[in-house]
Amino acid sequence: MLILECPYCGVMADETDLHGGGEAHLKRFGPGSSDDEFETYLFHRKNPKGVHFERWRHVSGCGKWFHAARNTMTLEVYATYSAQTTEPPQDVIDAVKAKHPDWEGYK
Amino acid sequence: MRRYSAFAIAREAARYHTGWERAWKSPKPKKKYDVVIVGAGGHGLATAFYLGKNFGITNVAIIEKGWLGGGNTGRNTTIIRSNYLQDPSAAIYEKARSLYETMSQDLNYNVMFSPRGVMMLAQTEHEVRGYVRTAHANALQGVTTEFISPERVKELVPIMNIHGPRYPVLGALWQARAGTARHDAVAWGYARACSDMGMDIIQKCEVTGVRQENGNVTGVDTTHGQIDCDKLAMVVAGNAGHLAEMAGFRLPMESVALQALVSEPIKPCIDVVVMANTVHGYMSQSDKGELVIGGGTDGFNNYTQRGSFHHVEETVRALVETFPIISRLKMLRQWGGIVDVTGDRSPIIGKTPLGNCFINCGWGTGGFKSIPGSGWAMAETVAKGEPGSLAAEFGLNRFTEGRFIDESVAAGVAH
Amino acid sequence: MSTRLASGGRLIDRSKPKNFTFNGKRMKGYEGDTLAAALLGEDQMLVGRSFKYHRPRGIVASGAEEPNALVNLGQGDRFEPNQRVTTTELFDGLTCTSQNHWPSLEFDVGVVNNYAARFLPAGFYYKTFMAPAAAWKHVFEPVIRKSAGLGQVPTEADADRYEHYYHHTDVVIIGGGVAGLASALAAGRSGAKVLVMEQTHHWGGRAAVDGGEIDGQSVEAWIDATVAELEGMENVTLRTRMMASGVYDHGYVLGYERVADHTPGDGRPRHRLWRIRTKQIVTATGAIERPLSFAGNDIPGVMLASAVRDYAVNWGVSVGDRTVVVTNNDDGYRTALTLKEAGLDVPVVLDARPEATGPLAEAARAAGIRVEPGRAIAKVNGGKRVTGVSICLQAGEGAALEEIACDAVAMSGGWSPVVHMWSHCGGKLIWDEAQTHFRPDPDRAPTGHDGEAFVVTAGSASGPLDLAGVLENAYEAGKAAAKAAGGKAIRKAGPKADAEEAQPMAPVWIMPQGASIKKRMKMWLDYQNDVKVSDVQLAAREGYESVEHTKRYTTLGMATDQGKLSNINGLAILSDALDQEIPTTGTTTFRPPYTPISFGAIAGEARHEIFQPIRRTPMHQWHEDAGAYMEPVGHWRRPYCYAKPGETNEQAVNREVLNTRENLGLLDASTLGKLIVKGPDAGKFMDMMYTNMMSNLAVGKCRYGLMCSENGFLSDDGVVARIEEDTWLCHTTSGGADRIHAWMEEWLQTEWWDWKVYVANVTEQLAQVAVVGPNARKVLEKLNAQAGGGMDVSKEALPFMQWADGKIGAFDARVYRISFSGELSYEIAVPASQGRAFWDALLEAGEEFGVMPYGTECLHIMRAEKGFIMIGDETDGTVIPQDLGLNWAISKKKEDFLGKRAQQRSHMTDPERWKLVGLETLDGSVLPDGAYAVGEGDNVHGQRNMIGRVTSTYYSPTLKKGIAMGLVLHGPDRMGEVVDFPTVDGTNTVIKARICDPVFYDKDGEKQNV
Amino acid sequence: MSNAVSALQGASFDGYCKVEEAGLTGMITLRGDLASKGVAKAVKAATGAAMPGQGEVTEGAKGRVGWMSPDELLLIVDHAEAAAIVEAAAKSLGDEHSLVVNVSDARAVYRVKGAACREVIAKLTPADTSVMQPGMLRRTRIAQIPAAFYLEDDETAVLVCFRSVAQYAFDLLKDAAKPGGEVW
Repeated sequence: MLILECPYCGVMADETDLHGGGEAHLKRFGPGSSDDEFETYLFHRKNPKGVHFERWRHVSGCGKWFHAARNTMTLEVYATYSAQTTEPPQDVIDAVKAKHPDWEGYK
Repeated sequence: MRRYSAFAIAREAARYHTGWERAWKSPKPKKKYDVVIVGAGGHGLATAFYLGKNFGITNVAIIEKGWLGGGNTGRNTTIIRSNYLQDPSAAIYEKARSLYETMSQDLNYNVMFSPRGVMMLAQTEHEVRGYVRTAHANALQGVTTEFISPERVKELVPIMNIHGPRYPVLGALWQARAGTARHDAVAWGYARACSDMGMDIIQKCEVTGVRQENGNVTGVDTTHGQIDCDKLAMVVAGNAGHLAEMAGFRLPMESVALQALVSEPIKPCIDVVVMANTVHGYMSQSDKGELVIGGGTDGFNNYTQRGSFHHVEETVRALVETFPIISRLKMLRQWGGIVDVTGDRSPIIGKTPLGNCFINCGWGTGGFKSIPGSGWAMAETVAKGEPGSLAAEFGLNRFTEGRFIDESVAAGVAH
Repeated sequence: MSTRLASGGRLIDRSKPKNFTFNGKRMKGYEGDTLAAALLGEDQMLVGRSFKYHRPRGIVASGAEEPNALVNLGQGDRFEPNQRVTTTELFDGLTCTSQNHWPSLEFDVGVVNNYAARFLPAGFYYKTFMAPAAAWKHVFEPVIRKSAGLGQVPTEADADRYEHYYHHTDVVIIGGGVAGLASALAAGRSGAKVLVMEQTHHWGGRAAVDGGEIDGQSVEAWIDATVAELEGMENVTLRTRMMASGVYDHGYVLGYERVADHTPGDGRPRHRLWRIRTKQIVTATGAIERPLSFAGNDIPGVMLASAVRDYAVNWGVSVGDRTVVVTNNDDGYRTALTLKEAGLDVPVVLDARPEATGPLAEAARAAGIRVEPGRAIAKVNGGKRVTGVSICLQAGEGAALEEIACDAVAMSGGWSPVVHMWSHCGGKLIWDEAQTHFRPDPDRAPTGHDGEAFVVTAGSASGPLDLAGVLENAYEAGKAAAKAAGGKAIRKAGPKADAEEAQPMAPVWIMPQGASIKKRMKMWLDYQNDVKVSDVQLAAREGYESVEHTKRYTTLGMATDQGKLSNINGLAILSDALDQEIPTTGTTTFRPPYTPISFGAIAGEARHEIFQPIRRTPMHQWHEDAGAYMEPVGHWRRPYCYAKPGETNEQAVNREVLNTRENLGLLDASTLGKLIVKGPDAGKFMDMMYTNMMSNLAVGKCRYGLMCSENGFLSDDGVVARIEEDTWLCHTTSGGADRIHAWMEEWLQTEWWDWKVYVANVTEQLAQVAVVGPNARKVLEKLNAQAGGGMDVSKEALPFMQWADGKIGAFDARVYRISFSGELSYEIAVPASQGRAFWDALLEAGEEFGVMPYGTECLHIMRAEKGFIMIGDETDGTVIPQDLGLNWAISKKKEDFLGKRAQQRSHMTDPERWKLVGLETLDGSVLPDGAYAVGEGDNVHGQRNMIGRVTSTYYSPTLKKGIAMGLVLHGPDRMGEVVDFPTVDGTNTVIKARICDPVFYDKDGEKQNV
Repeated sequence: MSNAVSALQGASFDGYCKVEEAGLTGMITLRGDLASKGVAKAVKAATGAAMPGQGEVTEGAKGRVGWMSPDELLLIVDHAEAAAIVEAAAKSLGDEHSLVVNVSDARAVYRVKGAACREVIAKLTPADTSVMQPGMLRRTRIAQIPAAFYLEDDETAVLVCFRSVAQYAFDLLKDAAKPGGEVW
């Protein structure tokens, strides 16, 4: 039963107020992309045992999408941040590194 | 292998059961095998069994990071059915179902396959149409199902409230020869038979790397050292993505927690398996008397084998509404397993980008029922180096081509 | 015999007797009794039968760990099986019956299993019942099912109500014993918000039974004073009858409050499930005494030593006149002393340790009790109750030294901390060699959302078993938790007790040490499931070496007590059999709930009418009053048809179709989704969302549009209207409004966040009515005439596929000239608050024009007659617009739209994809829904080759014949060909249907365009 | 308009708190740049209230304004005035990128009155009702539907949900407020 802080509302939102949206920072491939690119975009998902960047929507709250850096083994949430980003911002990276100095970083 | 029978029990009883031999051996790994199978769950063991039985390949190691049968094989709700809509699914699940029918005899181990019948309730007009469609498809696929009336539903399950204030029961898709089996026994029975064929089952042995040369697999590194092989079969759940990464490829798949629970045991009150997809719940009663109840999957990646409680709530309230007499019964235990869900929620069986490395994964919430069929298809794929007809359509290439096997079409998503 | 003592019983009120019945026999207890205490007070030693062998079973414990004493409680709509008597509060009029026997508790036919026990070892069923193959289903399984199970099946729906409650706090303290209270003091003094929950109805746990002093007062007095102090703290909440059922991730705790189990029918909710979010959890859950494994340790009258003591002190109940105590630790002596003090006979204390030198042993000797060190029980005599014991050397093989007559045996095998709450969320354990138990490893606590530990253990749940150690540990735990939760530091000292000296306990896993296999087959580990020492040893011998294998093979710890008494003993036996250390063997996983919780409580308020929300349109009540047959569509309920008295639904539907085509029909279309899309970039956005071009739609016009998923599949459709230069209104399907709204927001927020577009869902702001049929214009004109104004709805002013704002009669309305039926049709939106009034006005004004409301089935038929597709019928998540001949609605000019790239993949452009056509049977009959068309031969799986399927099929009352749509291989190229549809109705017939144009009615669209 | 009715037409229930449907209430969704002067001006004109901060609801002479999301406000006004206010606000915002819509009839509004009003709602929502004070607004869910609530005073909670589930919400609140269900 997760709780995540909605960066827009500033409240700790219960999992039942939220909707998980899978991997964050996907790059959309449209017409003109190769079959491989398109398949990767639609289906190939990071599925790490450990640090994961993902999308959530505060569905019965403000209705906004946000991103979370979360550990899939411990469920620790390092940070939540704006969905209007194409990769995790530095402070989020730092927050993860602070807990896991040997973490390989976002790729 | 000394055969199990009532006679054997009587013989052993005379010496207070001190003479039973091990069901399977626990050898040290050899340096090299023809085939190494990663994962001693139902699917991995079944793959090994049919490699031996159908292809005479017995120089096989099945390696397991935990204890055999300890993944989803030992934590599911044991439903076996084959009333799938799409041709490839119906084919492999029906193959599995028919193998379950004779599994106890084939393995000389009572897996308690109980063809008690599975019904999937239709509670909206839309669901009625979906299930009637499935019944039509099944008839042509050689899967015996029928769409039955609410009255017949009530006859089969007298404790059901078919006039729920919210969703009346409008009928059900009924597969009389579907049912349940004792999940642990399936793994144990296969393990005993594989061990008897001379295969090595190596527990508490975790794969730490996949060795390859010139694009072909040559072996694995494990916590018990390097083990070489000609062919490698990855047959795991909840860890497939991780293994694939070691082998250098990615899978169209995510891992999430799926939950189940049981009630305290009571005397028999429900003789068939009931699945209600509109309200999200399914239930059967084990031979011990527990009501075995399946819940939903979490909406986020998770490897903890713990799920979120609201899924339990959702399932339980659906079942209390459907079976009002259970309200004063009690939940005895809840648990979770990690299931791998693919882009179209159907499994992946076949070759991988790495030569001589084969994969069988992504069974999502439907793994247990498919075990013998999956093992059969995987064994053929490994032995021949190419998928046979059962496996052919489950290859990874379907995601590139857009040739999905989507079962959510007619019948919700629960298994 | 067990009986009520003349005096004593700190928890009962002898001035308040309570009557109850057990198996129909009238009995009496007192307020404050548990059902267990009351039964023992009435000498009811035999209370049930075991699961497998149907052996006689008596009460073993005094709390939640009880494995045996489960009863069928209550009757009728308040009947509950498997109720544990040790956790059931006695109330007046309670009725209960014993379980798992036939015909009676005293004489149970099932006990034949007991005599055959030698042939029924662990896992015997895996080795037999295999031949003949059909026998399992037809013979063996039914017999096993009938003899298994425990409680009876309820026959009625539940009379009670349940509810949930969300609570947010800083610290939750689980357990209200002295440890929990000491933790609460610390946490309370820190100012943190604290909730203390206790599963029984009294505070203080077991400490008062064991005696001693805290801060110079008796334990009992300290408990009272502490509870009073805590009650005086505003930041502390105390709650009894509330068990922590489970600890879940991120500080989520489930509290199971049994509000009215002891006051049935008083109108309160029976159970309340607390869903608690807390920063920190203190588990002050105590410890559970372990049984000892000796032959016959399951005979009624053999009990945990602490339980024997509890019954005497708490409830004034003696479980026997002569009680033999057998122990491997000092604590057992407390029971001997307590019984002696109560004037009861303790013939001997058998101490398995070679010497008994501790102060408690000395006290026992001083009290005149015979103490026998190095001794064990060779065998308990008796059947349905204990009659005596044979004693032997613990170090030997069990040769009887002496027979001692007794009617009860109190056993103590040491204590194990209750680690469930610690473990549920991943807390790890370490093995404590000195106490021979697993205890929480404080360095490996469960971690929460911030990655920090969120559970601390307090008191004996941490390991210490003496009062002084418990208090010190608990107070520190409370302090630590409060600090972690943001409380202030406290200096005030915690409660203290004097340290006691004790002789170390000795691990004793079987008794005697060299017991023969015959004896081991009589040593019970799991009383309820009938798992014996020999069964665990058999599992190990057969290779079921993992603790999980052993558990599953033998069923050890899988009973309703989940192994609270049996697990550690079983692990020890298994470790010994495998010749490995106990920590190497490890434990099985602890899973919620701690003890079983009712399904009713889990379901909470979600019953009957509020099981799930029902969405209602403003006209909903009218439909119900009109007797409409309502169909669930998502959470909505929509009228399927309005059958008149004497009419079948089918007749009603046909009438509605004909009337709408000939006169005037009204459809409540309020459920259709209505989304406003506005902004400078709205046009660009609309072009991405829809397959068609929407940016070039003229203001005032309407256009039918399709939406696809990124995977290319058709997901929704509807009519789009351009409202202003920068504003569009999108209609979605009834089920699609929220989904498509979320879909639009997702793209705007996560992909094109720099686009200036706002979306609002106005679905529920508006009631929408489709006014359909040749008389549609007339009724609107009449309304306008009545009101003396209104908008011009003529063909010229409002042509087909346009919309206008204005008044219809007295109503502010937006009117769309669109048609899903092929008739002259106006879809009119008015504010929802006036929806019902508008509907009424239309019905009244329409009377002279033959107005009738119509339902969803009529809608479906009319659209099928016109060859319009329906999302969910023609589509199923695998269909792309191209399959449905909708290429005209897919823009070729646009570079991109959602789904476009997907539709370029090889399988999507495959000419072999099935395509939409019309189908008409040769005999005019209606094709079965969902039927498949077959081709020649079989596929690779040996399945019949299929070449198409029916997607919609109806009887058309307009055309007086069956009509259908379907997807067929090369369908559009095969017009006029006949295909075969086998039936599944058991007749083995094949229906022949001809492929035709899917538009069956008014192909040129003249009727809608008048 | 005389023939306009609220979803439950003022239904009420006397439990250990009183639950009543508030009747017709004007509600307007305003989406725009909440930092812009134009929005503040339109809000002030419509309600007399100041711009609410995150999680707040403010009160003015003519109505209240709730913070719904970083780009959305809820204006609570007189039902009969709502349409005119929408028009005025839209006009006042002019070319500024924004969206003003009347959602008065898309909602149902309840008052839960009594000392235990927070407790009754706490049976249904995962949000922490104990920290709620007048001036705060929380969007969350009750049981299986989205809802928002705020306090008019310490003993009056106002709860807003969608109109189609008005009956469900009322039944939930009734069930939660039933005598005998007192938690504290």
